[in-house]
Amino acid sequence: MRGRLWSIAVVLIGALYFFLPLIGMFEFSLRMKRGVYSFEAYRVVLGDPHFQQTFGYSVVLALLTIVLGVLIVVPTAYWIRLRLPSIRPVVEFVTLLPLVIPPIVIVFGYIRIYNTSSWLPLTGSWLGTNLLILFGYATLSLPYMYRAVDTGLRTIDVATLTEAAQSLGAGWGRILATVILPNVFVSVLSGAFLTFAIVIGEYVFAALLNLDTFGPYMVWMGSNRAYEPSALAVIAFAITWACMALIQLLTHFSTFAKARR
Amino acid sequence: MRGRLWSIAVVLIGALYFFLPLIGMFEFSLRMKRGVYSFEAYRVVLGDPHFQQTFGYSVVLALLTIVLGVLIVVPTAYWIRLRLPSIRPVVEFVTLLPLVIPPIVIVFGYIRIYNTSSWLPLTGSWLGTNLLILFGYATLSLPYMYRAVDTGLRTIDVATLTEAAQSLGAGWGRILATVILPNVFVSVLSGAFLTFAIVIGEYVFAALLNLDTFGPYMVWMGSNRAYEPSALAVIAFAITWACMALIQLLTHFSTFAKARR
Amino acid sequence: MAFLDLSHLEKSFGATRVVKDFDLSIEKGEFVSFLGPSGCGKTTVLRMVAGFEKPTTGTIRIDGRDVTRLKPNQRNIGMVFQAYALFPNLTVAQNVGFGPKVAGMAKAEIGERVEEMLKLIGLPDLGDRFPWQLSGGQQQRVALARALAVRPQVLLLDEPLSALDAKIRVSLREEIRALQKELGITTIFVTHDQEEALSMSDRVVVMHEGKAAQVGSPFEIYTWPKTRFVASFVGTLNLLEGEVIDAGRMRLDGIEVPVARGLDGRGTGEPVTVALRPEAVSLGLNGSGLAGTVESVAFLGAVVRTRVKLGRQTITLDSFNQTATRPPEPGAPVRLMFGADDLLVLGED
Amino acid sequence: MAFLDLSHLEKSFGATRVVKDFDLSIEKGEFVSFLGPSGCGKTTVLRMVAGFEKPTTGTIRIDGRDVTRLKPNQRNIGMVFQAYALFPNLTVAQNVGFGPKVAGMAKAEIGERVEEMLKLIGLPDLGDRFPWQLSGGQQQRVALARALAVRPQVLLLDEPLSALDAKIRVSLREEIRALQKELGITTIFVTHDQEEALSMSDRVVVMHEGKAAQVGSPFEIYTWPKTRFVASFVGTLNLLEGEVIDAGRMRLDGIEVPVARGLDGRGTGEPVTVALRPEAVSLGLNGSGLAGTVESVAFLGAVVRTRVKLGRQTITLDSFNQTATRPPEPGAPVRLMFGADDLLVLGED
Repeated sequence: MRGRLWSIAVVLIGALYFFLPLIGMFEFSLRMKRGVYSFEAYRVVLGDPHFQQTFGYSVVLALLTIVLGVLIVVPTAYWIRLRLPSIRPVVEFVTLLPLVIPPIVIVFGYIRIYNTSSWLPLTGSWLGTNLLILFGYATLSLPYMYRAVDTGLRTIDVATLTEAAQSLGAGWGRILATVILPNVFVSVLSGAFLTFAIVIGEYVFAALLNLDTFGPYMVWMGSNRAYEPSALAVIAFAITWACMALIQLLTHFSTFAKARR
Repeated sequence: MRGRLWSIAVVLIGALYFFLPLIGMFEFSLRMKRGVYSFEAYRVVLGDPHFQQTFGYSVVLALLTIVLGVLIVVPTAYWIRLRLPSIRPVVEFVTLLPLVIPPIVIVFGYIRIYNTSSWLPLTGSWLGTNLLILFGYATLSLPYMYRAVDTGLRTIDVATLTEAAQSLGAGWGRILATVILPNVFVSVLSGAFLTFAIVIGEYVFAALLNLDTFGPYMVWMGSNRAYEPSALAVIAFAITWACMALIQLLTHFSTFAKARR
Repeated sequence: MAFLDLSHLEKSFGATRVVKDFDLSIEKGEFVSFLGPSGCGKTTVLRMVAGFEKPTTGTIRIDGRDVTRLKPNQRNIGMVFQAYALFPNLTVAQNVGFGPKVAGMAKAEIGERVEEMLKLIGLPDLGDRFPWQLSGGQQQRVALARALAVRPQVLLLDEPLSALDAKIRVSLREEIRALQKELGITTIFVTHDQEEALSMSDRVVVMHEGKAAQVGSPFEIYTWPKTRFVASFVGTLNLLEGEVIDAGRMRLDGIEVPVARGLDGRGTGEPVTVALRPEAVSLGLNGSGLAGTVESVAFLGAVVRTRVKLGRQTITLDSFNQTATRPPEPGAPVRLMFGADDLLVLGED
Repeated sequence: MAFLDLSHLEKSFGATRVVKDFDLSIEKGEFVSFLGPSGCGKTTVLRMVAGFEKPTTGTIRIDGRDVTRLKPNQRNIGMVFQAYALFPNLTVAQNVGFGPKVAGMAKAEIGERVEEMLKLIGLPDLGDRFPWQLSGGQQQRVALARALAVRPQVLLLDEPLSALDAKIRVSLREEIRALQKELGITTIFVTHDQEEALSMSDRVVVMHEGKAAQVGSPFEIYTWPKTRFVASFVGTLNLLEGEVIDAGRMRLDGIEVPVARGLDGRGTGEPVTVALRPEAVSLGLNGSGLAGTVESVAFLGAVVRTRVKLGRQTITLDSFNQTATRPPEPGAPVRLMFGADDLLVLGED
């Protein structure tokens, strides 16, 4: 009984915070045509070449960020668990930094150090700027990616599995590919989806580096149109929701998850 | 040897990402007076009444957010661990939402549902807008606060300690105050510092709700001045760094942490 | 009326009845063990006495007072957990003083009580330590002191020794028993370890599938188990198939053997299963007894476990390792001897 | 030369020497146990043989080949871990086939090998299961099959039974021993459980503080322990103080008793400590023997443990529970008997 009360309270708070605003926004986004509900605003937004362009750009950036993140994080996290458990607190500290240093500060720093008159003038060229934002996003996603992979590694006995594989004749490459990666695959995916959602919605980096991604497009729409921003927000929410649902699905229905129950 | 190589690599990546930009920025912030290094930019910034006002505002907001967060999260997390472990995945899912829903979407939704013509016109009054941003920030900090507290609760045997206290005659209030809270205090603090750092640097919420907090002030400075923004960034970084250092210190030197080694 | 009285206790979780019609009366000062495999309901009964679970039906009376519906913090019960469950943020003295403080005792009085309790458990100087500075055995003793500090009417011990090392386990069980006798406190001890239950208790309740399979003194439980479950859970066992001759004899592998009890009322020629403890069988190398062949010999330390093939059946027998004589070799012919008292005719579960 | 040869092995972690000048020769097909408390270095020696730790000094030879500097995946060694360590993402068959696949065997051949191995461990039908669908005992048997599938020269078992339930532990140790004998594979078994080491091994190495305290057959280790550490770690023990009379006799609590061995070279009147196994002492209610008083009686099931006060000393004695006779009561006068062979004069550690 008391448990039920709490469940209701949790659902209510969730509703007040997330769902009520969403529903209101959704309802509003349908009212572009006077007097009737229609998906007119969505048609307009999805048909806007600027939307397609910025959204596509952000998707590509997100995918590249994920690849970069996986390549950096998985071997690092594995090696640290296996051989350098003593430096784990240090690494955890480093990966937490992007959470607490405001993105504004990071971007200011980037612009300052990699500007056109610096020793590495990244902001001067199209490629450079894109590299810069890619690294920036990889930094932003570091906490989530590292946590996800590290949590995944925690559920298996990294040291013993590695030794078992070694005693059966396997070398490092095979161990990483056939023993470690398959067992943290779900964790990597969940980190990847979080990264995807974050990069798609990111505003400050893109705006200050003058890049035409989805975040600035949303804000621009928000200050210049009436119904389209709501439609956009609903679309953005749907994307992130889909990502989250995928994470949950993967976690729940993977064979490995069952093993842990 | 291999371990050392990796340590160096980690430090290098960290440096490239965080410290190099910071050092560059710090160096630049000292060059306001032509020809000599000075703290002139800091003097100007710290003396700016607008700085003092926005910063103070943000600090108050951050502290209120922390109080609100602790009041919501600690009893919830405790009760869920104790009596409703089955709904833990649901709650974890809810607390993850603010991470992946872009703040822009949340704010759009808030503005839409709580605008002056709605059933709850929060954005119409000074108090309402501040309440709104407070709840918004509490939402933003939810993932960190919940994770921190839940991690803290994981290190103690909540169910057995509760039963032990009950069998010794203690009621719920006493159990929460003398058994649970002291044992998750460090975790609560670390969640609080993270929240503090995030609220101090937040931009999107404040800008879209037209509130004059520290985030918009930093961005405004960034686009209108030369040396001051660097000084500001260094200050912001120093604050967050201090927060992080405090978390580490507390975690390392608390008596309870020792017990777990 | 008994001091602690459990009558018709039942507990269901959803559709599963984990405790079924459980009755037990415990006298003041008695030490009673609940012994059984995991899932037999022994911990659930204990938790109902403590108040952590509400019985589906039935009543619990302590000293005549019905406590069935009371909350755990209103029952005046001391509980010790498997996981020690000391408050990690409090010192040993504060842990022990927690109960008296909750009860509203004066500060000086609490101090005296704590000192008394720490002396009782033999750790008078460790009051200022934190739990993590103590060994497992010390922690569990502090947990015991904490439970006793409120002068509870009943002491409940939920597998308090199973997290400890073998040697400490043995010494602590003797300490607990001595303390319990000294204080004369009514105690329920839950365990899955037969040696603990047998060595510590006044009475043992062997539990099986939510019911009390047998209640009796350790000697009775071990020597005259009532059901096949009790016989096989408490100690190891040989099960032998044979047929009844008359009330005092049966035929085992073609040889007539006397049986002291349990055959009354069975017809001649009826097949019967008897149980035989490995330590009740001894080897007579020459002479009378059942003839068999040594199948294997395992040296376990103090005990040598010999398997002997006896017609179609295999009998395990335990004997002490004797310095002077090496154990027999596999393949050697031997003769087995046991008494008429040692053959247990078992009832159904 | 022996099949597996460890000579002058040493291993230090920082300033701590955990293995000190360790020598051991193991014959082909031998089953050797390393027995000792945690921290005695037994696991470190095993891990050096496996290649997971590099010896600080010393050499390891397998079949004459120096493998000291080889990596673990170049040694052709099978290893079974306490935590099973099956690959959770692979089926049982894939787990068992992992080694052969790494070795580059053809697919059909791998299939045959896997089938053979699963038959060997008695789980021929579980090839398609995942590890989490198996019980602990089954998982450990699969881990054994996986280790054996590469036809290793040496099989290393690192406390493979300690994560299992008591009953499964006993049956699995018999299975492992039978399999080892059938395959004739040279095996090192690390354990802290004396019963496991004594019941399974051809030879036991009792380790203490990084050194081999005694190497011998289980019977030798138990019956003639060389040092006080071995005597007290393997089995329980009474330690008695007395003084030497001559090479064949000593005075114990004022009474002269014969001692079979160990007193040569000691002077008359010299104080001496002798050890006596509890099961070597028997009660003679009337008649000869040392006179004492029963102090306490603990009923442990098959065994009744009696403490007898004997002058200033207390002797523990174990006897089997006998259905016909109740154990003696505390306070009863008794007489203790033991043989000259049973008194062990112990060397220093």
